[in-house]
This record gives sequence, structure tokens and C-alpha cells, in this order.
Amino acid sequence: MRLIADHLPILQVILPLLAAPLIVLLRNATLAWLLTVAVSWVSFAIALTLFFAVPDGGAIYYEMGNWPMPIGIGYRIDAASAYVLVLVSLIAAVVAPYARLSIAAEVERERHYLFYAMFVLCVGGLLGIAATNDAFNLFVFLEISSLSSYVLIAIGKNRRAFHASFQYLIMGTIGATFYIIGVGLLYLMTGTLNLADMAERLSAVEETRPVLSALAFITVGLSLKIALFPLHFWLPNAYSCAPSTVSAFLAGTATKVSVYVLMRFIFSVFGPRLPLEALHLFDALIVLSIAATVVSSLVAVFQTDLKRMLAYSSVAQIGYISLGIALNNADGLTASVIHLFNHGVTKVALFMLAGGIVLRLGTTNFDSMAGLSRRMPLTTFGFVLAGLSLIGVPASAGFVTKWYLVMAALERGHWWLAALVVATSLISALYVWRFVETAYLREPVGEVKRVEAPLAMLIPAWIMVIACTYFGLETAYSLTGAQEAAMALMRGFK
Amino acid sequence: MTIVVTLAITLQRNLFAVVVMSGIYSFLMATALVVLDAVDVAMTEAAVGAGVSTVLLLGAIHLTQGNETRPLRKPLLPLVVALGVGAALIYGTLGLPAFSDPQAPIHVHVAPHYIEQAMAETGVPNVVTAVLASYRGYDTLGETIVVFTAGIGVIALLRRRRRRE
Amino acid sequence: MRSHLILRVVAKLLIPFMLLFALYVQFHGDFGPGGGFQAGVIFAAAIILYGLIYGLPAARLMVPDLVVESMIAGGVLLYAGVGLAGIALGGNFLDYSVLAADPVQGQHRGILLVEFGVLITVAGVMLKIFYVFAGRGKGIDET
Amino acid sequence: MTVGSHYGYWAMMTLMIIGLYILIARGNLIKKLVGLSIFQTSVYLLYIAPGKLIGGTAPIIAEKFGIYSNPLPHVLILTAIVVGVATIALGLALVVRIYEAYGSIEEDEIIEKDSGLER
Repeated sequence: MRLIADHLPILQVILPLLAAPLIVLLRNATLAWLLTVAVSWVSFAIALTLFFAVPDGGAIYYEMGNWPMPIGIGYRIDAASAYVLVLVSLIAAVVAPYARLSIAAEVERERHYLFYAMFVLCVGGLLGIAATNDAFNLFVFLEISSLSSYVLIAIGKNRRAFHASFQYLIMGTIGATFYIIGVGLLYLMTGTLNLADMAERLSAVEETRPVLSALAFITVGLSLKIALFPLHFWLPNAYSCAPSTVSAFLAGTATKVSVYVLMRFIFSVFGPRLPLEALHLFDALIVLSIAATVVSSLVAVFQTDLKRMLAYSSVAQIGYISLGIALNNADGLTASVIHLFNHGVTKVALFMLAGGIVLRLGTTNFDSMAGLSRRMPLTTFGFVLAGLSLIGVPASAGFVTKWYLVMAALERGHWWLAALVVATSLISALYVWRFVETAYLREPVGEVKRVEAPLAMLIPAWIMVIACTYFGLETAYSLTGAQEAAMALMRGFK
Repeated sequence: MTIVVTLAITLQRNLFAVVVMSGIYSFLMATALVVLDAVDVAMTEAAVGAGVSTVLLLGAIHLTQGNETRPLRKPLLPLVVALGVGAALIYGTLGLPAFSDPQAPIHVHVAPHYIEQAMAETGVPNVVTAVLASYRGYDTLGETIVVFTAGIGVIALLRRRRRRE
Repeated sequence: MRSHLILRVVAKLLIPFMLLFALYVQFHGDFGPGGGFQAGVIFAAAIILYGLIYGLPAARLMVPDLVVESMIAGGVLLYAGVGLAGIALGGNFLDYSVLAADPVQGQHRGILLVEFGVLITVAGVMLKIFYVFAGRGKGIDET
Repeated sequence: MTVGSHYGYWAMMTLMIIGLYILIARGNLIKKLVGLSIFQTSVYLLYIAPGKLIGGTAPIIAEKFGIYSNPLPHVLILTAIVVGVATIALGLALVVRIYEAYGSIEEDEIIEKDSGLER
């Protein structure tokens, strides 16, 4: 019998997925929650182990059913996939303990255990996407995570969430189908579905038209999933109507994993085989990214609801990530990868704190939050700290991203782009300031009672808040990890 | 034929008729699939497309309303988008290998292994079953989990509170 | 529908054959078209037919909700369990060759078990969706 | 490489365009789902059609046949069909919830009813 350590790649994905049917059999909310927490923590431990076990410039392979790779389906975990595994499982591990009280307030009791079943399915699906080395297997796991997230969004009491979820279902399915069309074209040109094999055989293909078309379909399809401007309109609705736990988890993971898939395809699969015309794609992506950050940040400033504001800010932040991809150099890609982590952590912190506000006030409307600092001082202060990271103030996680983005833009000779990155940060300062003004400077309505969020919610949220600052000061793991991930993506499957 | 049915679906306003026609569409699709030698797929498409989906759609219509009440809105933009996507695909498929070319990449790489070795390696003469359950068994596990997710999802969305009154 | 004698008799005659046909599709999947998924759909269709003619409560009495939900979960567990058995017996995940002394025999056994897992989950999900949709309109409670 | 040899793709494209059109242009939620399923079904042909070999037969090994169609696309599409119907089922469950909450399954009516409240 081989060591259990040899099977870590599959256990990483299969344990959360296996927890779901168990939860359904248990039919008990508390047991379901305990199992969810246990599975998320084990997943996080496995992800960390894998992260440190990935050999320099190499990868860990795992073949399902012992079938050699292009014949069977296999996992391939290199620095980039391990980075995403850590991100997803970290966020799951922090959100899972938080979920209990928040869900108790926002979801009907009969649905609680079903919520946890969907949550672990979503975690397992996302982990599966990051680990796999097979284009079609990726689609299957994409659908597992998508279907479960549609349910998660609509599981609450808010009736707007049903329509938001339906919109997301339509857009998400179109996106997944586009992806499948793109993969189909690649399959017809190479005869394989294995990503590494595909990349290798693609370099021998002479006819460029299907390749270019495949690139277009995959990019557009994934952009729908990523909510890349102007394909973003499902996201603000979905995130603002979903239960807070769901907003927090999805904001930190779902779009991020799709970004990873896009990077994987653009840099590793197409890589040097990228058709010349694809350079226009990068130009277009730069324009769209800038539009995303500027427009969405401005829209965010004028929102009357905190969660909605955060959702628009997510669209804007995705713009930074896609900008890094579009710059098409090592620094740009590093900025993108590290922003997956930094923005993930920041947004999770913000949405978790917003969840505390929902629990206590029943709403996140700006008017009802006047003078919040006197009622929920810890929540408000955490929000400000995480908000600084959102802006990208020095000594916060967000700053590291901006630094690398500016470097990458200068390297490309786009000094105006560097200036724009700084300028858009000022807009984000505006909407964070709106919160500060409401919470600290406005007079509260009615009686002032201290109603701080319960510790079970506050502690996980504050762990993320501290992480925002910590990863701004101490970049040893997040930055070197991101650099190695960017290298791994550009190196491809060699 | 199939295309005529789809066009009819576009124009029809009565949802019941739309659903029945989408059932017909699925049967036609299944026939096309048999012609293309994909018997397993044809069987599934007939069972799922014409059977399960139709029943589900009828059930949903029963629970909601039967007619499309609103007129078409801004038909131009969607048409442009749909045609644009089609054009991108035409552009791509023009470079693909010709129909039934035995030298096409999909016929010389990976697939021959299944056809030649499946019988010896798995003892199952239906290659589709061998690939589905063994070589790519992990995909099928994923597929089962997708079905599981949908089932539990429908329960989660439509579950009723036990009546207390 | 309660008064349609012919329907009731025909259904009674038909349902056993449908169940049998589901099993045929399941086990014949190795040699001809068919497999767990299609068999699951046919299996569920037989019981849905029963429910349509004898009423939802009768179908629920025959296959209660608790059983259906256990089926949904059980199929996935069976499938993944076969995979984990591969690990326990010294192979990789979903490696059926180690399930029996002879690898080909093991493959065969693995494929059968796995397809059966698919059947259980698919039949369970189809039935449950029918129950939920059919029960929705009439205000019949969930358990 | 003649246009004739790409017949399957052309049929697929037409179906896809119609499906996508229904999906985007129609405001009725159920019709949107029908459009979605046509759109998904069209993709099946992209995979299956090139797998066919003229003179070949279905990939079930028997002694009297020598040429078989490619089994891999069949497997992929089997999975895709199942994923498709799972999505439709979930979509319909959402439609039922939407109808119960709003009394309508027309998108613009739903948006109208929402904008009346708060905001």
C-alpha cells in the first residue's frame, strides 16, 4: 500500500466533494456545519502541504485510475495551481466557521444542511478546476462549482436573489458553453484534451484559424465567468443579494479561479503558439481593464447599499487583474497572480464584516449605517483597515499589487497607464471614504446601543483584516509564491 | 428539418407548443446522432432532451404561466451578437480537417488506443462504456456529482416549510 | 385520472417491464448502447408513471422521500467509494485493476459498480425532482 | 477542403445562432431556458460530426467490423448532455421561485417590480 501522501492531490479535491453526500445523509445542520469546518481545515492543510511540496520549476502529477496521461485524466499541480489551491482552501477554512451564525440569520432553518452541502460542493469544484490537467475535466468541475454557486446565491430569503441567480445561471452557462466550443476546436486540431499534451501538439499545428477562434471563444467564455467588463452585469446583483457568507466566499474564490484558468490557457496552453492577431486581444484587454476600473469604481461611489458598493468594487478590482494579464510580461502576471490573493483576502474580510452588519442592523443601506462606529466599533475599524488595502495604501496588501502593476506598465513604456493605475486608486479612496464618513462622522439615528457582531463572526473576519495588513508588510510567501506561479504559468508544461 | 423546428420555436408564443417542439427537436437531433454512429449519445439525447427536459419544462409551465405575454424587445442587438458569434465560429471551422478524414488529429491520437486496447484492458466491447467508466471515469464521477448538485439544489430551492397551521 | 380503468391496468402491466428494461439497459451497457445514466432515467420514469396514474401520494408511499434522498447521496458515495477502494488496495484513485486478482476482471467489476452508482443517483434525482415539482402545485408538504 | 465537407458545422452554426438569439432576445424566462438548451445541443454536433468515419460503425467492438467512429467525443457529449439537463432543472426551479415571488416570468416585469421597492 502506497503512502497516503502520494494521494494528496486527489484527496484535496475528493474530500470536500465526498462531504456533500454525507451531509445530505446526516440531515442535521450542526453536524453538517462541523463536517464542513473539518473538511475545509483538512483541505487547507493539504493545500499548504502541496504548496511546499511542489518541486522547483516542476509539478506533482497524479493519474486517475493509473491510466497514463493523455489516455486518462490526470492532475498536475505546479506552483501556479498550488497557489490557487491555497487561496481557495484558505478562504473556505476561514468562511466555514463564520458561516454558522450568519447563515442562521439569513437562511431558513430547513435549508441549513443543504446550504453546507452546496458549500462543500462549491469548494470541491473550485479546487478541482485548479488541480486538473484536462480541458474537459475542467469543464465538469467548473459546472459543479457553478451549479452550486447558483443555489448558494438563491438560498436566502431575499427575492431579488432568485432573479440575480437566474441571470448568473444564464450568463454562466453561456460562458461554459463558449469554453466548450473553444476546447472542441482545440481538440479537433490536436486530438487530445490533456492540457500539457495539447500545448505540445499545438506548436505543430500549421492552420491558425481554428486556434485563433478557439482562443477567442475561451477568452470570451471565461470573461463571462470572471465578470470582466462589460460582461460583468450579473455580478453586482448576485453578490449584493446573496447571503453574506456566500458573497464573501464567492468574491474571494469563484472569479479568481476562472482568472487562473484564463491565465493557464493564454500563457501555458497557447503560450508561444499565440497567433500574431492575438496581440490585438491584449490591446483590447488593456482598454477594457481600464474601462472596468474607472467606470465600476465611479459606479461604486454612487451606490446606496454597502454590499452593492463592494460588488462594483470587485468588478473594478478584476480590472487590475486583467490589466496585469494584458501587459503580457513577468511583472504584470506577477501583479495579477498576487492580486488574486490580495484582493481575495481583502474582499472576503469586507464582505464578512458586512455580514456582521446585516446580522445586527438587518440591512446594509448607507442611511441606516449612520454613526455605525459607535454601535459596532470593531467591525467599523476592521472595515477601514481592509478598505485601505482595497485602495492600495502603502503597508497594505493592495499596495504590493499596485507596485507591480506600475512596474509592469513602465516596463512596457506605458507611463500613462501607470498614472491611470494610481488615479483609479483615488476613486476607490472615494468610496471607502463614503463608508468612513457615514460610520464615523454622521450622527446615528435613534438610540445608540453597542451591538457588536458576535465573536464567532468577528474573529474570522479580523483574521482576514490582519492578513490584509500582514501581507502588505511581510511579502515572503505571498510574493515569492506569486512570482513562482507567474514563472510556472509562462514556462507552461515543460 | 431541425432548423425549421428551431425557427418555429423562436416564433411561437405559446409556451406549451414551444416545449412540445423542443421535444421534437431533440428527437430529430437524436436521429442525426444515430446517423453519425453515436448510438449511446443518441439514446441519451432521446431520453434526456425529449423525455426529462420536456417533462421538467411542462412541470414548470404548469406551476407558472403558459403564454409569453411580452412582445419582442430590441431584436437587433441580440441578432448582431448571435451572428457575430456564428461568424467567429465559421472562421474557425473553415480551417478544420475535412469531414471523415481518417488522418485528422482526433483519429490518429489518443482515440486509436481506446479502440485497439479497450477490449484487452477492460474486457468491455462497447468502447464508449469503457472510456466513460474507466479511462475517463473521473469525468463520469464529476458528472454524477453534477446531477447530485442539481438534485440537492432543486430540493434546496423548492423545499417547503412543514405546515404548522 | 383516478377513474381511468384502462390506464390503471395498462400501467400496472407496464411498470414491471419498464423496471426490467432499466436493468437490461444497465447491464447490457457493456455490449450495446446504454449504461447507468440511461437506466436511471428509465427506472425513474417507471415510478413517475405510477405517480402520474395513481397520484403522487401513492408514489411517495411506494418510494418514500427519505429513501429517495438516500439514493441521491448513496450513488455518489458508491462511485467515490469504489475510487477510494482503489487507493486502499494499493492503486490510484478509481483504479479498478486492483479490485480483483485479474486486472481485466477488476476493471469489469469496477465498471459495473460505478455504473450502478450512477443509476442510483440519477434515478434518485429524477424522482426527487418529480416529487418536488408535482408536490409544489398542490401544497403537499416536504418531509 | 471543400465547403461541402463542412456541412455538419454549418448546420450546427445555424442552430447555435438561433439558440443564442432566443436566449438573448426573449424576456420570457422559460423560453430563455429552451433557447439555452438549443444553444447547448448545437455544440454536440461540433464534437460528434468530425468523429464519424464514412464506412465506419458505432464503436462497439465486434469481429465483422474494422472501422469505428471515434468514441471519445461520444463520451464527452454524454457528459455534456447530463450537465446540460442538470442546468435546465436548476434553472426551472429558479423560475418557479421567481414566479411565486413576483407572479410573473417576464424579465422586464420582474425588473419593474423590483425597482418600485427600496433603492
